[in-house]
Formats: sequence, structure tokens, C-alpha cells
Amino acid sequence: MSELDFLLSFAAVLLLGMFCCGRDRRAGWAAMAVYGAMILAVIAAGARVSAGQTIPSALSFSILGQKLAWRMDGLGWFFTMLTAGSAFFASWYAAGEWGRAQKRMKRQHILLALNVLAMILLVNSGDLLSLFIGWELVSWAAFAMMAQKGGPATPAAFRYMIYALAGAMAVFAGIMIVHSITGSFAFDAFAKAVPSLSSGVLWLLFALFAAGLGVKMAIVPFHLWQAPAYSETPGASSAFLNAVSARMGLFALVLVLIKVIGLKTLGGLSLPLVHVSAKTLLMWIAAFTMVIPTFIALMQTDARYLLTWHGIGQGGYMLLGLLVGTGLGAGGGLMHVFNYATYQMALFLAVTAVIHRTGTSDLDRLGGLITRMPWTYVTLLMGIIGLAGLPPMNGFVSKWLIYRSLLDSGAPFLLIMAFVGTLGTILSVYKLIHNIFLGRLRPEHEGIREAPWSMVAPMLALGGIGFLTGWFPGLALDLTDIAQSAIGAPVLAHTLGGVVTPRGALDMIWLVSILLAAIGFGAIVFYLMGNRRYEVDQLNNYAGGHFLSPDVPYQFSHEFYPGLSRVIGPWYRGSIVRLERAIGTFADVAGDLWQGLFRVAWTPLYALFAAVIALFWAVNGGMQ
Amino acid sequence: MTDKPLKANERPPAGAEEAAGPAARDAAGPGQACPAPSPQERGVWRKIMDRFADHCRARSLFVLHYCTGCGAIELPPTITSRFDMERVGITPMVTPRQADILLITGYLSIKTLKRVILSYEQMPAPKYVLGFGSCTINGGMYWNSYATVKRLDQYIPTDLFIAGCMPRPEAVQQVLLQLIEDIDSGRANAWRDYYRNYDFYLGNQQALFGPKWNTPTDVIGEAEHYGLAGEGTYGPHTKLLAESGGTPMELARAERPARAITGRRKP
Amino acid sequence: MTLLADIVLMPLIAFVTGLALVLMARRVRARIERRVGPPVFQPVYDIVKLFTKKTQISHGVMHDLSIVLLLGGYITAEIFLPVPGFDGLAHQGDLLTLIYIMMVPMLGLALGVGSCANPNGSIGISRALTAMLAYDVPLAVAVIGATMTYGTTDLVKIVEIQQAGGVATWGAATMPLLAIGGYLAVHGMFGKEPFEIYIAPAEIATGPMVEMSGKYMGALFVMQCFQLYTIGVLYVTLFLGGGENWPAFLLKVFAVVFVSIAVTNVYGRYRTDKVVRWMWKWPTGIALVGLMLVLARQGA
Amino acid sequence: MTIPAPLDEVLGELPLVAARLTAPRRVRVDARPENLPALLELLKGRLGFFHLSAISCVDWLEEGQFELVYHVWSDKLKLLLSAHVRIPREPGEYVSIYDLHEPAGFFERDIHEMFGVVFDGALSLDRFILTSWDGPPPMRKDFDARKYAEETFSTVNYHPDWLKDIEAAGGGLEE
Repeated sequence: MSELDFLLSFAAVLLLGMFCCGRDRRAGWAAMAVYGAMILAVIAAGARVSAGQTIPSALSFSILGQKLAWRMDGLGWFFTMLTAGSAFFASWYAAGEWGRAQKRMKRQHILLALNVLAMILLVNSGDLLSLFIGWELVSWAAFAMMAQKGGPATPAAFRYMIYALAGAMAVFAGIMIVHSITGSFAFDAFAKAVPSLSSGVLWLLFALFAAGLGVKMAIVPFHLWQAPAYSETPGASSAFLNAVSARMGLFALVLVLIKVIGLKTLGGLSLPLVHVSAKTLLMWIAAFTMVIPTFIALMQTDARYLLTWHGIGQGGYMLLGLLVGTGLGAGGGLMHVFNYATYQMALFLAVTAVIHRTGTSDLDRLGGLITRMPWTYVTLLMGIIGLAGLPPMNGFVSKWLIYRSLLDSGAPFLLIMAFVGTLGTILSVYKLIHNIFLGRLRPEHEGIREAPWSMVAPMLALGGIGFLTGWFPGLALDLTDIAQSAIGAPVLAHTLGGVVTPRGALDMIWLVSILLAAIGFGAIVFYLMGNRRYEVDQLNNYAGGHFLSPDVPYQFSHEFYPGLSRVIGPWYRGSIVRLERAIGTFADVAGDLWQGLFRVAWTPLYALFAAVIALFWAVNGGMQ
Repeated sequence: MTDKPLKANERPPAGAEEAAGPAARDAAGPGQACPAPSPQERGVWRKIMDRFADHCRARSLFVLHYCTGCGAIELPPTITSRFDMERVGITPMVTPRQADILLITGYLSIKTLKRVILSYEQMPAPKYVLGFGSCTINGGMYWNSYATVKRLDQYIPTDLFIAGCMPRPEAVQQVLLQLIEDIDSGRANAWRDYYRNYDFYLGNQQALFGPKWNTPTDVIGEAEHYGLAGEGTYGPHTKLLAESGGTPMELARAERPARAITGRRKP
Repeated sequence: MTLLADIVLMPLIAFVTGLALVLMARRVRARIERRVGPPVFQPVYDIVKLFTKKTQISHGVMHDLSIVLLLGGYITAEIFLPVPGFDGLAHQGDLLTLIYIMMVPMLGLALGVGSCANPNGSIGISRALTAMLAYDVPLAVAVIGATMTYGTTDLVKIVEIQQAGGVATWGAATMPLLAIGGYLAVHGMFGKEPFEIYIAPAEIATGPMVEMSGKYMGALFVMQCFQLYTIGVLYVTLFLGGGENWPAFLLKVFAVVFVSIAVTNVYGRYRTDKVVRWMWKWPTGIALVGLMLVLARQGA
Repeated sequence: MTIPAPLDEVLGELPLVAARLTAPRRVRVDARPENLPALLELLKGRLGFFHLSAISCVDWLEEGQFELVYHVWSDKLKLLLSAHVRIPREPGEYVSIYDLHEPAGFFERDIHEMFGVVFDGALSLDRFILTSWDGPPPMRKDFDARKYAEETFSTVNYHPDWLKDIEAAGGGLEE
């Protein structure tokens, strides 16, 4: 029984356990314990994986004479560790008072366990077919988790399913083409066959895999589904989805495009007319994925939507870092995956705690909660510093690595896009923390108390991890080294404090220590010099001689950046939304044509059939 | 006010000093300067620090550019190139929070007095009030008006007055230099009187605005926090203020019982 | 031990130079308005008076912590600046780190002003962040162009490269367009008149400073000194060849700030969207052309 | 200089008390209270007296009357017409012309606060200038502002030295 088998059995046992006694009050804590055990199993496996071995698994079967097997390599190990960690914190959060307040907690436990099992199967797949099986399982498990709250969640989840299935069909077509060429589903067989493929077939494969796998990662043309789908899921599971589920697409992209096909061949592939190589094309898609969702997030008025839009934006950073391919870039990209999981989960759990207490996450109806929920404020603050990529937190290190790699590989315009993306993030995260925690406390939120400790503890733990890996980035970079060596990228030479490269060094131990010392000195200057501070009521405020009263709202939160929106407002024409609607209406029209024959009402399903037939035709075309 | 209007009690407030205006050398109602804490209480090091603080305080004054009456037009020439008070460190500031000097330039109607008192209480101590023109000394040409306040120092402690209707920038310059001299020598302590005799001032204010009068600033809390409360701080009028509910935030809390949305299932 | 001296001395030098810069700024403004202007120690008097205020009004713990973060952030930024004589820690962090460290105090101030629960402050911070987005785009282009020509982002090496061949190898000489674009962005960074949309006393009652009194306001005055010094030194390091010796270095920093202050006092205030449009049109355009030249030179 | 013909003709249609030219472009009309609104409507309709610049009120205490003066300006005739109306002091009521001229809403509210005249149909009559005032309407002649001021506010017996020298020399303040 290898560690991978332990993991799979733990997940399966937990799934069954939740079926039978999920309603029990202690079910949450039991789930947390099992996820903790899984983390330990992954750490144990880490020792062997870091030595370059791959851990085989007993789970394997053969169909049509093809042998499917599951095994864990460095990349799989990294993502399994992320999945187990996120599930651990999600279940810890849901085990306490939040879980008791949910109507159907048993179903959430079951779906979380199902998702974890599906993800472990996906990331440790041994060959293309098992990868596809894992991919389908993850899609369906995520769909079930998104659709459980009903109301606006169902159409959002269904829209996600349409995207996911279309993506899966594209991936399946790609696998069929590979099988027809190499005769087997193994990765190394595909890798050996790549140099001999003609550029036309390579472009087709690149298009199919990039689009198919990119859908799950919500890269720009396919980014519309993620924000509503992830926001409408119940609190703890949506934190899990945000932290890890979107990164499954990145895992598959990295596995197929970078590890198997390789960046050199992608670099070599270039369009006949304009000399844009496939790699540059994908890097520019990643760049737009960084900027467009971030500025959409800037305009959101719901905290959850703002955070999920940022999730898409951060995906762009990771893909860009990995596509650069140098040690710095891959290290930065993978570390960003780890950092993103920590601060995005902390942010989402904090927003869920606010929803738990005030009943709303609408930014225009909140304000001034810092006096009532200080610990949630601290978590959100640590999260937004990480999300914006500012020094004390880990987000800064990975972004610095990505910038460094872009500078070294001489891609100034991509770096400018990255900078603009970061600035957009800073603006929108300040709007998030200002509208919820700062400003004027509304009379109806007078009596609110801090979220219960069972919810605050996991949040602070996540924030602590973010700060610790920010202070000593070496800890996180050790993890990413294992994954980097697995995908063949050059390993990043790093110390515990950071990275020393000939063109510029970063030592976070010095940086954060000096920052803390300076803040300490600032505190001494502030608290010792001058008279004692006198705290005044929020109505004792300057209002141009006007007498403030609690019932008259005196808060600036709606339309937080009027000057900016006057400039970039007209750029939001929602062209991609109209494109999606156009495809939808096209499918409706086509559906109506078939209507006469079959009288079936599910017109969007016709879009599926149309897509499948088109792809089948492409596959046949590819075969000959 | 149904009963006979509560006559402002006659006790002249301490701390109001006569103006340095060209004519009015000995305006009536001189009160003895409010004594700063006696020197021997503080150690040598503290005395040096106080001396240095007063030295700097005198040379850096922020004026709240708040035109309460007809005299603010005298300010621009005083501050800009003709007389340039920045030579002695006086610059205009926008909000009471950042200001040291509050200028009462001209007559004060009852409505304006409410805003003046709010701005005065929002200013951080030590703060200085300068009364421009005879309207602030004794009512000026509105001496028989029903709507204007006759003596400013009944409602907020005033450091210096300038007689004249309206004093020219030279007079303004002279009173500012006089104020700097007072601060430098540590005599400009009228602001202590607002805390020390808050009941007297509150009484006058309630006589005008009615017993329910209170501002969002908690003067008594501030006095206790910094140990500036004297024997005149508490009295019948502050009791009236306490009964009327204290700061508006407590009023809000009283009216609206705290309803915590804790999400716990009803038992 | 020299490291400890660096860590202590650099912020002090920054503070003293900052005071001189603030004094120069007020004197230049006075001269332009045909006034005499404040005495020499006026900035010191202002700061001491604010710190020795008898009542210090606070709006909660975050309001205090923001001032602490503010001071801490700028002191850290000073320590990572390359200054002649002290190498200090400049080689630990690099240019990208410095730009991000300068955002920490801005975020700290934003949080503190937010907790003051005053919409004037919130509008001021929203405008400050919009202005930051506006001027950081050309600044990013200029910084990227500079790092690509120097080949490194290590500040100490950048200074050495520029000083190798005297004035001919200064950043401004080798990349004139980038220097101009960078300077327009730096002028926005000073937050002075044409782009002073977040103080705006007439519209939003001095924006972020509306609820700051006593030592909070004093800390903001100290921040202004640090800000002028840090931005001045950043520009001098990138484009004017850093500091060979102290007099030349200080002269350059004063020159950078003087030109910006002189321009400031003859301008009114732009509207927020005008600032964004202007910053994304002229400085960004000039800097991008400069970047093209750099790429062309590197490509050739 | 006489009243311009079109205005003279319009004024002829109404039983006015008197109308005369007081200055080159100033006409004074004394009207009866009941036909003032008709007069204003005619002037506005026919002769373009669109702009009601003010309504002022004079308190004739001895005759027990209030005099309301409506100042209207015609851009067509480039002429200011002030219509004077006398209403008895005691009930102090009159009809509002808010429907004719919107600014009247503000002027009537002001006159109500200062003189106590009630305009029925006015936009609103609640207090907006002397917000915390609950005494009688202060602009009435029977209200003694000086006595009120002496009761409410305490003043200083201001007797500076330089005044004493003048009094010694025989001068001083006349009562």
C-alpha cells in the first residue's frame, strides 16, 4: 500500500463515512481529522517524491487492451498537498458554529469529500485516459458542489457545466488524436512522438488542449462562468473551490503543454503570417487574463464576486510565470499557486464570516465593522496585502519572481501588463476592505459580535501561513522545487530568505525584519511622544459644521472610484458576454430547427451535440 | 422658552483678556488669566520641554479660515503677499481638527454660534479664539438685535478681542503678534477655562439653544481624560446634559435594542 | 557595526533633508506669490507643535496603527535607498522591491483614514489610489526601460553603471525620453498641484488629513518630508547617476524637487479623470517611445 | 413720461385704485387685495411680467394694516412694476400666488416667519431662518427687539478710559 493508496483510501472512507453519519454534530471534526491525516500522508510521500521517484498506486485497470494506472510524481504531489490543505482548512471552518448554522451540512461534507477524491485522482493520473477520467470526475463533483444552494446558484452551475463539458470534449478529441498517432495513452509515448508531428497537427493539438484545459482555469475568452459559479456556492466549500479547484485547469495545462509537449516545441510552433509562436500567444492570453478580470473585479459591488474575479486574474499570473519557463518563472508561478491558495481562502472565509454575522456581502450596505469584528478585519487585511502582492506577505515574493523572470527573458510589455494588473488589484482590494470594515458603522450593525472562534481560528492560521512564507519564502520554494523538477523546468537556486540572481537579489528575511523593526520604531515614536490618545465617537467628526446624527448615513462607499470609472467606464462593453449570448442564441435557433423532429425542450444540449459532431468530424479529418 | 429666558449668569469668565486693538486698551470684563499649572510642580526637564514646546507653539499657528461674520475679508491681505503672516508661521487650515486659532470675524447669529461651538470643541487643545470687531465684544451695531449674540466670551473662552468695525489688517497683524507673545510666555490659557468652567459655558449655551442642546463632542470626557476638569466643570447644566442622553450614539443605542444576528437556531 | 550605523543614520539623514526640502518648497511657493515665506525652522516648529498638542484625537486602534505603519514603511524605504557613503542594505532589495515598499505606507495611511469614518477622507483615498494607478503606468514603463538598459535592478549596480562614464552615461543622457516620461510620472507621485487631487482643500477638506490632528498630523508632516526625499532619490538614482559624493547628490535631489515645486505653484488642480487621461497619454506615450528605442538599441 | 400704452390698456381693464410712473422704468400700482392675483396673471400673460423678484411687507401699526408689495419685471417692456396691496393686520391672511410665480413660495415663507402673515396655498410655512425661535414674529412693530435683547443677552457696561476723558471735557454719548 503506497502513500498514494493511503490517500485514495482515506478519501473514499471519508466519502462513505459522510454518507452514513454526515448529520452527526461531530462529523465536521471527524472530516477535519481525516484531511489532517491526508496531509501527513502527503508529507510522508514528499520525502520519496523529492528524490525523484514516482509512487505507484494499486489502483489500475485496463480497458480495450490499454492499461490505466495512477501514480504520484512531483507535480501531482504539489497539487495533492494543496488539495488536502485547502480541504483541511475548509472542513475546520465548517466544523464549528458555521456548520451548525447551515441547513444541509451533511450534503456539503459529502460533496467536499467527493471533490477531494476526484482531485486526487486527477492530479495523480498516470496517462492521458486516466487524466480525462479524473478531469470529468472533478467537473461533475464541482458542478454538484456549486448547484447545492439553489436559487441563482443553479443557472450559474449549469453554465459552468456547459463550459466544462465543451472543454472536456475538446480534451477528449485531443486524446483521440494522440492515441491515433502513438497508439497508446502514455505520456512518454506522446512526448516521444511530438518532434515527429507536423506543425498543423501540433497546432490542432495545442488549440484543443489549451482551450479544453483552459476552460477550467477560466482564461480570458472562457472567464465568464467562474465568478457567479464560485460565489453562489456556500461559504466554506466556495473557499475550497476558489483556492484549489480553479488550479486543476492549470495543473492539466502544465502537465500536457509544458511537461509533455515542452516549451521549446511550443516556442518553435509559429503562425505562418505573423511570427507569433504558440508560447507567446498563450503568454498574451495569460496577460489579458491578468488584467481584464482584475478591472472587472474593480467594478463589482458584492464582496464574493470581487474576490472570485480576482481569482481568475491571479490565474493569469501563475500561467504567465510557468510559461516563461526559466527557473525564476516556473518557481514564481508555482509559488503563486501556493500563495494564492493561502490568501484567497483566508479572504473568502473572512467574507463568509461577515455574511454569517451581518447577513449580507453587498458592499453598499456594510461599513465600519472593524470595531465589531477586529479579528476578521486582521485576516482580511493580511489576505488583501497578499492578494495585492505587498511586502510583508507571501504574495509579493511570487510576484517579484514572476517580474524578475519576465525582465530576464526580455518581455517588457508583458511586465507592463503585470504591473497594471497589480495596480488594479490594489485599488479593488482597498475598496473591499474599506466598504466592509472601515468608514461608518451602520445603526443596524451596532449589536454585532466577532465571529465565533471556531471560524476565526482557521482564518488566522491561513493568514499566519501567508505571513510566515512571506517572511521565509524558502519554505514555500522548497515545495515548488519538487514540482519544478517533475515538469523538467530548471530548479530555482534559493536560500531561506529569497533568491540571489546576478541581476538583482531579494532577501525577504532582511526586508521583513527591517520593516518590522521600523514599524516598532514608528510605534515607539508615536506612542511615547505626545500626549495620550483620546478615542472619540464616530459621530464626533468634521462635517463642515454640520451636526452628525446616527440615522443620517455619512459614508462614501457606492461607486468608489468615480474618476477612474469615468475614464475606463466605456471600455466595459461586455463584448465577450455578448459573444457568449450570440453562441447561445445560435444554439437556440439550431435547436428550434431540430425541435420539429424530436420535441425536446433542452435546446442548450443541442449545442453539445453540435460541438461533439464538429469535433468528431475534426478527429476523422485528423485521422486520415 | 416658556418661562422668563434664563439670564446668562453674570460671573465674568476667567481668561478673557482685553483686546490689543488700537483704541480699546481696557475693555470691560477683564478676568484674571487662567493660571497654568504652577511651575514648581514640574521637574527641570519638563520645564525645558514646556519652554521649548511653547516656543514652537508660538511660531507655528494654523488659522481655521472660517468666516463667521462680515470680517473674513480682512484675512486674505493679512495672509497673502501684502502682510504675509507666514513670516511668523501662521498659515490657514481648512478643518477645525488641524487648527489652533479660531477667528470669530464679526457678528454671530444664534445659528452660526451653534456651528462655532461645534468647531471650537472639535479643535485640539491648546486652542485660541480671537474676537474680531466690536460685535464680538459688546454686540457692536447689532446691540439691540434679537438674533445676534452680544458677548462672545459668554459662550466660548476668548483670548483676545480687536475693537473696530471691521479692524484693518494692521490691527489683525497686531493681535496675532500679541497672541504669539502670550503663547510664548505661556499666558494664553483661555482654552483651559472651557474645561475648567464648562458648566458656565454650557449654561449660557442652553439658555440660548434650549435645555436639550448637546454636541457630538464629549467635552467632559475629554476633560476627565486629560485631567483638565476643575471645580466649575460639573454643575446643574451638565446634569441637564447628562439627562438629555449624552452623545447621540448612546441615544441611538438606547432607542434601538441590540439585535445580534448570530445565526444560532432558535431553541 | 557599520550596518547598524547605516540603519540608524539613513532615516535621520532622510528626515533632515526632507525638512530642508519642505522648507524649500514653502519658500519657493512664497517667492512665486511675492511673499517672504516662512523662517528657516518652520517645518520643525510645525512638527514639534503638532506633537506637543495637549489633546490627541484618535478614531480607534487602526487609526493609530496606520500612523505607525506609515512611519515604519517610509523608514524601511529609506534604508533600502542607495546613498553615497553607506551601502547599507541597498543590495538586499532591488528596484522592484523599493517601488512596492513605497506602497506599504500608502496602504497604511489609507486604512487609517478609512477608520476615521469621514467620507472626505475616503474620497481623498479613492482619488489618491486613482492617481497612483494613473502615474504608476508611465513610471512602470520608465523603470522597465531603465532596468533593460542597465541589465540589472540592483540599485547599487545601477548607480555604478551610470557613474562609469561621467555625465555621458547618466540615465537621462542614454535614455532622454524615458527620463522625461519618468519625470512627469514622478511629478504625479509628489502629489503636487496639477495632480494634487487627493488633498484638494477646497473640495474635500484636505482629503486624508481631514480627521488628523496633533501627533497624527505631525506624523503626516514627517511623511511629507520622507516622501519628497524618497521620490527625489529614486529619480536621481534611476536617471541622474545617483550620488558620487554628498554635495552633488543633495544638489541633484534638490534640483529634482525644485523643478517639480516650481511647476506646481503655477497650476490649478485637474479633475480626477483628467489626471488619469493626461497621465496615460503624454508621459506614457513618451516613455513607450523611449522603451521602443531601448528595445531597438538592444535588438540591434 | 407716461405709462407705456399696452400697460396702460391692461391696467385699465381692472378696477385699480391708482397707477403712476414713479421713475423712467418704474410703475407703481395700488390694487385691491381681491384682484391682485388677476392683475399679476394678466401682466404675466400679456406683457411678459415673468420675473417676480420679491414680495416685501410693511407693517403699518397705527393703521392696523400690512402692506404687501409685489415687484415684477417684464423683459418685453423693460419695466419694473410694484403692486401695492393693503391687508388688515389682525387676521393677517392673504392668498398665495405660488401657482403663478414659483419664487413666491420662498418670499411668502419669509414674510410668514417675520410678520406672521398666513398665505393659504403657500408652498410651506414652516420656519427656516430663525430655526430655534419661538417668540412672536420679530419684524412686527409691536415686538420690542431692544427689550428682548436686554433680557436675553447680558452686555458689558463698556466704559473705557478714553470715554471718561471726553465726558470730563463735556462730551459723551447722547441717549
